[in-house]
Amino acid sequence: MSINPDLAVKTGPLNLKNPVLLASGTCGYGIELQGFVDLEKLGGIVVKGLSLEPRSGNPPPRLMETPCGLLNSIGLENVGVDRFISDKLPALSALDTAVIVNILGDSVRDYQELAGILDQVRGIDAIEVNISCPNVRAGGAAFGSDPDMASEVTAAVRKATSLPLIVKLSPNVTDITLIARAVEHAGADAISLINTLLGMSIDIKARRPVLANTFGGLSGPAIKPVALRMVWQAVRAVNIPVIGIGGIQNASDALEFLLAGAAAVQVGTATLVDPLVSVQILEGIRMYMKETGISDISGLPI
Amino acid sequence: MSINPDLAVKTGPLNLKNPVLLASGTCGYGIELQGFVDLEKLGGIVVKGLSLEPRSGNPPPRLMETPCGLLNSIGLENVGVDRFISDKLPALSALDTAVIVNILGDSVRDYQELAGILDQVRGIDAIEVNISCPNVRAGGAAFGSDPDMASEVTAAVRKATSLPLIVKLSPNVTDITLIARAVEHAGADAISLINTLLGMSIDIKARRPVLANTFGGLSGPAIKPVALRMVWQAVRAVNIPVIGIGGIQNASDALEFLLAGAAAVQVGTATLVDPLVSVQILEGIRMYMKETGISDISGLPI
Amino acid sequence: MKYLDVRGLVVAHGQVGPGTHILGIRAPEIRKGAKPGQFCMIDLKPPGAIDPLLRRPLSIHRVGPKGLLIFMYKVVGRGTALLSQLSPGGSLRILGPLGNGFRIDQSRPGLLIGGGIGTAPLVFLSEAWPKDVEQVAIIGGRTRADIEYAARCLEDTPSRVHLATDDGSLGHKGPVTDLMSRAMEMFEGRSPVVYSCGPGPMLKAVARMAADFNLECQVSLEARMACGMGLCLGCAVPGSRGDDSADSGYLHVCREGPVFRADQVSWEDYPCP
Amino acid sequence: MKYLDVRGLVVAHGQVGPGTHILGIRAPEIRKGAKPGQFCMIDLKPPGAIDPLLRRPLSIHRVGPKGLLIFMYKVVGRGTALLSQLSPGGSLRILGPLGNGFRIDQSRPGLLIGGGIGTAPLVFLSEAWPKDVEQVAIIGGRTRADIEYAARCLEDTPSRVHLATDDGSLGHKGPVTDLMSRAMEMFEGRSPVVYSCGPGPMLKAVARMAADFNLECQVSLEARMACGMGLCLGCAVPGSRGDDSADSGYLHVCREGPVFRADQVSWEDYPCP
Ligand SMILES: Cc1cc2nc3c(=O)[nH]c(=O)nc-3n(C[C@H](O)[C@H](O)[C@H](O)COP(=O)(O)OP(=O)(O)OC[C@H]3O[C@@H](n4cnc5c(N)ncnc54)[C@H](O)[C@@H]3O)c2cc1C
Ligand SMILES: Cc1cc2nc3c(=O)[nH]c(=O)nc-3n(C[C@H](O)[C@H](O)[C@H](O)COP(=O)(O)OP(=O)(O)OC[C@H]3O[C@@H](n4cnc5c(N)ncnc54)[C@H](O)[C@@H]3O)c2cc1C
Ligand SMILES: Cc1cc2nc3c(=O)[nH]c(=O)nc-3n(C[C@H](O)[C@H](O)[C@H](O)COP(=O)(O)O)c2cc1C
Ligand SMILES: Cc1cc2nc3c(=O)[nH]c(=O)nc-3n(C[C@H](O)[C@H](O)[C@H](O)COP(=O)(O)O)c2cc1C
Ligand code: FES
Ligand code: FES
Repeated sequence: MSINPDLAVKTGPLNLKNPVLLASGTCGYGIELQGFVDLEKLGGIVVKGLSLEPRSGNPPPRLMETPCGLLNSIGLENVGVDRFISDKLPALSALDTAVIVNILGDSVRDYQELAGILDQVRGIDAIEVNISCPNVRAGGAAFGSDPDMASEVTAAVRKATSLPLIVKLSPNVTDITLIARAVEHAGADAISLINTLLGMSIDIKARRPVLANTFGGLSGPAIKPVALRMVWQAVRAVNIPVIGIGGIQNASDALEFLLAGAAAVQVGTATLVDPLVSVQILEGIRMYMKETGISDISGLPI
Repeated sequence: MSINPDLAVKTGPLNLKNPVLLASGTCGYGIELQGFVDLEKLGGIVVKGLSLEPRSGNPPPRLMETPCGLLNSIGLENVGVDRFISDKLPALSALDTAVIVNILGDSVRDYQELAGILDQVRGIDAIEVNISCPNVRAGGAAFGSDPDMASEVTAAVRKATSLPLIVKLSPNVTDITLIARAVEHAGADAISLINTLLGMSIDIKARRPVLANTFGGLSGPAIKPVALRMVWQAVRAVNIPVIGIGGIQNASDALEFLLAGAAAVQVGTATLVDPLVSVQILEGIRMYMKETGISDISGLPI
Repeated sequence: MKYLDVRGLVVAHGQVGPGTHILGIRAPEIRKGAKPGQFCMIDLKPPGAIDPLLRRPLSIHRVGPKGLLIFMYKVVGRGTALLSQLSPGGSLRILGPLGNGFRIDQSRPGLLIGGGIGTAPLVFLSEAWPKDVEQVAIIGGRTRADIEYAARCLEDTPSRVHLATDDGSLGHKGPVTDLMSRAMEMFEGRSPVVYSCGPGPMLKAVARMAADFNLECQVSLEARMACGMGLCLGCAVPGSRGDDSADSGYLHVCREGPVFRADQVSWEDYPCP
Repeated sequence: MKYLDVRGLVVAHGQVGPGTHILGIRAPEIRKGAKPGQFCMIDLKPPGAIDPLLRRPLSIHRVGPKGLLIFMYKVVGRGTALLSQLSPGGSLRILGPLGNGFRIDQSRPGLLIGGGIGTAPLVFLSEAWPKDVEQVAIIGGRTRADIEYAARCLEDTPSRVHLATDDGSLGHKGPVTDLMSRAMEMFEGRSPVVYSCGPGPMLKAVARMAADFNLECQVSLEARMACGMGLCLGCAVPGSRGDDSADSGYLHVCREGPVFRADQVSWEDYPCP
């Protein structure tokens, strides 16, 4: 029996040719990989988080390798939404793959304004809202750490745009299902998770934290079990599509998320180590579907 | 300059000959290691969590290896407090090392009763309260996920015993400092953290979760950055001693926690892989103190 | 506690079947106390590495002179795949001997029943078998290549060996239990003790047939392990020790086993993946 | 994008100093486009392993025939320690050539200044140096053994080589900057371009002295890297490209570097661990 599995995914109002996306912050603005990775094979690209104004990010060191993981404190360095639109988007949107723009802000207003700007721009297929950022007004707690704040941001962005709206959740919470439900009710078309776990590392020779910023976000294979658990919980808590992220290194990892019920996955840290891995993951998913006789991607969830 | 560092630790009312303890659930009842590990070299032993009645634990599979980590769903199998006192404690308390009894329950009453029983028993140096267990009355949310519940358990145990009281925190929370402060105010003499992160794994061939219990606790090097961050935060939030736990594999890892301000550390998963490692960790700490000219363990925190 | 944790030199490592390797490690301290049915926890990581985190349990397949321990293993996952890349001359940390081992009943003939890689510990059992006690072995597998090597090992012992394969490429075509009833005749009325190791479904079938014949049956079980020495309680399988002591409803393979009387195991709940 | 990710055969691997190794990898596709000052990201894990997670950046030390790339590295941590255990005949994934490399100014003499393991890329630079352009090299290190091998490599090039060690065990006793002012005299009034690589404090001192002499100075910087290709923005060092484009206040070593004009770097904030 030779089936040719159908990998097309409908993530809410967003259609993807397949479920493998590149995660924000680990693929630059996409164009850095052009000519090296065949980006048109992928379901989509989530660009580095954009703010209204350019940001410098945190002082170095910004990176630390940990057991099976990576700590980063890039500090959301980005060129700002205007330069993204003028300098990066033209080449990116020319590609036959979904372009998803990740946004971040210090206030609900920032998010809303960003969404409003992006809503007017051609070549963007969806907005992903990164709510792991500190809410400067609310004393610096992350928007994503509280259902009310998460809901407020989501509603504000929802008002500002008719683009498909993905809200990306922070895993540093007691109950991910509360946040997931809150953003669903506030109008998200889909949720993606997880962002990084908050971690740190200490240099015992220098006797100080390794990262200049003290804390950083933990990503990579180390966090996969936590990510998968949260995706499993979120899938069972909401009725909108869930995009699984966290420690996906190979097709088998990606399949764990798809079997847990994720509609699609994002590959983050693995791309940094192995820039071609996303395409291999896609091939591996196709192989698995052939071998198990599953003809449609929607047949994967257990 | 040849210094002989002083490793003795005062953890609240509890005196330890040095800061290296074995973590609950990873050293049986201690006696399993007798004759193999020189337990009297260690600061103390935290025994497997005890309940009022014996518990069977979860059906197998109970274990799954993950990248640099271990998922377990033992389900708190234990012989019950009575058999512990009659069968295990005599040999254990004969050792010249601190015996710390980890307790767990389904209700505040369980905890209180357990503490009351242990309070009457000779040979126990401290009680460690595992508040990562589900509160059966409160719909199954873990005691440790909510400051009020955590505080209630702590206060109840505090009333039932004058033994040194360590409360062991769950990391599956939005803000560890809230829980830390709550149990401090409720009368804890010290806090220990972290317990395991909630995670899961899926068998893509069998198309079902690997663990019979679906979810399990993630431990090992993978979680160290998260553990260290929480210990760092807790140390800065409370005025009682903090015991650091999570992914400690070697002296360098242990030193990161001590430099973060932990008064002592517990070695968990590493003992399962390498039963003699705790003694080596202790030696490594001593070496570091010699090399850096730090003569007293209280001089380690940065 | 008679086990030890040592660094052992790899003195031999080679393939003996499809995905099946034998690994010879020099570890005299462990070799000394080793009994058939016991196992070791082997750390596959190069020094300084932290993943794969856990050691892997492997049964002692044979022992040799100069402190030699031989293991036979199948590549099934990441750990065994990494292990198979190690060259002789390298070294591995090895903890053992662990577990209880088979209890040889000298008063009765032995019927050894092995399936696939489960034959590994039966070779040690057969080689250590008391001279004056009768012994018959039945080895089964999917296909010829799966059992050829183990069968050859056993043929060098006093055991009378019978073979079965699912595809009939070697010996009887069918499961080992087919041969079990036939073998019974060879014991001329005396009840043998069954010593068995192999995949779950096979053990279950063997246990059932042994019960039908009213035979004592010892089975060597597998479970995922973290410590191998009774610290974590991870290696539970459903069953009961059958003594009056507090009974959790679970047996712990590493410490109370890996060898159990078949009637201690709750076969209906036994996970047969 | 002219870089590639390939699996390269390790054809040579040996120690050339205390904790210092050279590693020869056959990777013709990468060799072809490689320029002095570029680097590669090397994956040290055996196939199937996931830790250490990240690749390690290493400068191209030399190139050879048949697609040979040679690296010189110092064992400083877990990754390089694991790497040093790899035998010839093994293979490694290697991504490169990455970064911009040195820009050789053919109109001016070159003054190459290397410190310790930082000499690695200067050997490639010296070997690829245009024949008719004058070149002087200054190599410094803590002690004789640290720089002996690199010095020998350079002595096989047309470069005139001057040595300095902190302990005086080879060449001048003192820092490379001592020799820098003396070397200036050799250029008889013509301003050389400085090409430098080494530890942070040395680069800082070299940059300051170059500024004092009003020399163009190119420095090859290090930063912790995850991707090596501009994806993560992790490899920031304080500085400014100096063009009118949006300026974040940071330079990204992997993509905009690793070679920068010394005046692009904000030395006061430069982390010198
Ligand atoms: C007492 C005992 C004796 C054994 N003796 C042998 C032997 O002689 N030869 C042999 O080939 N195999 C033997 N096994 C099984 C062997 O331990 C597993 O095949 C091996 O651990 C698989 O490791 P992996 O990394 O390749 O597989 P992975 O699936 O990648 O391993 C992931 C995790 O699951 C565990 N695991 C996977 N399969 C099994 C299994 N079948 N049993 C227990 N744990 C498993 C691993 O130990 C590891 O912790 C024995 C198991 C036990 C419990
Ligand atoms: C462009 C560039 C070229 C380099 N060329 C060479 C060379 O030719 N020879 C050589 O010996 N070294 C070179 N280095 C430094 C080399 O990359 C580090 O020594 C090496 O990564 C250390 O790895 P480790 O696992 O042994 O150390 P660990 O400290 O265990 O590494 C932990 C993490 O920190 C990073 N790291 C540690 N030290 C450094 C460092 N000095 N620079 C950058 N990252 C670091 C590692 O890459 C890893 O991600 C270069 C660095 C860069 C950025
Ligand atoms: C270097 C780096 C930068 C990141 N930047 C962003 C970002 O700008 N916006 C965002 O939403 N997530 C960001 N992330 C989080 C990833 O998109 C992803 O959610 C996380 O790393 C977990 O997936 P992984 O384990 O596959 O990397 C970043 C992650 C890394 C490692
Ligand atoms: C197999 C296993 C069983 C455990 N059982 C308990 C327990 O009974 N009570 C408890 O408080 N913590 C228990 N823990 C948690 C550990 O004590 C420790 O907090 C955690 O594993 C993190 O430390 P580690 O990374 O060093 O293992 C258990 C952990 C493991 C791996
Ligand atoms: S494997 Fe840990 S108790 Fe058996
Ligand atoms: S290392 Fe990733 S951008 Fe430079």
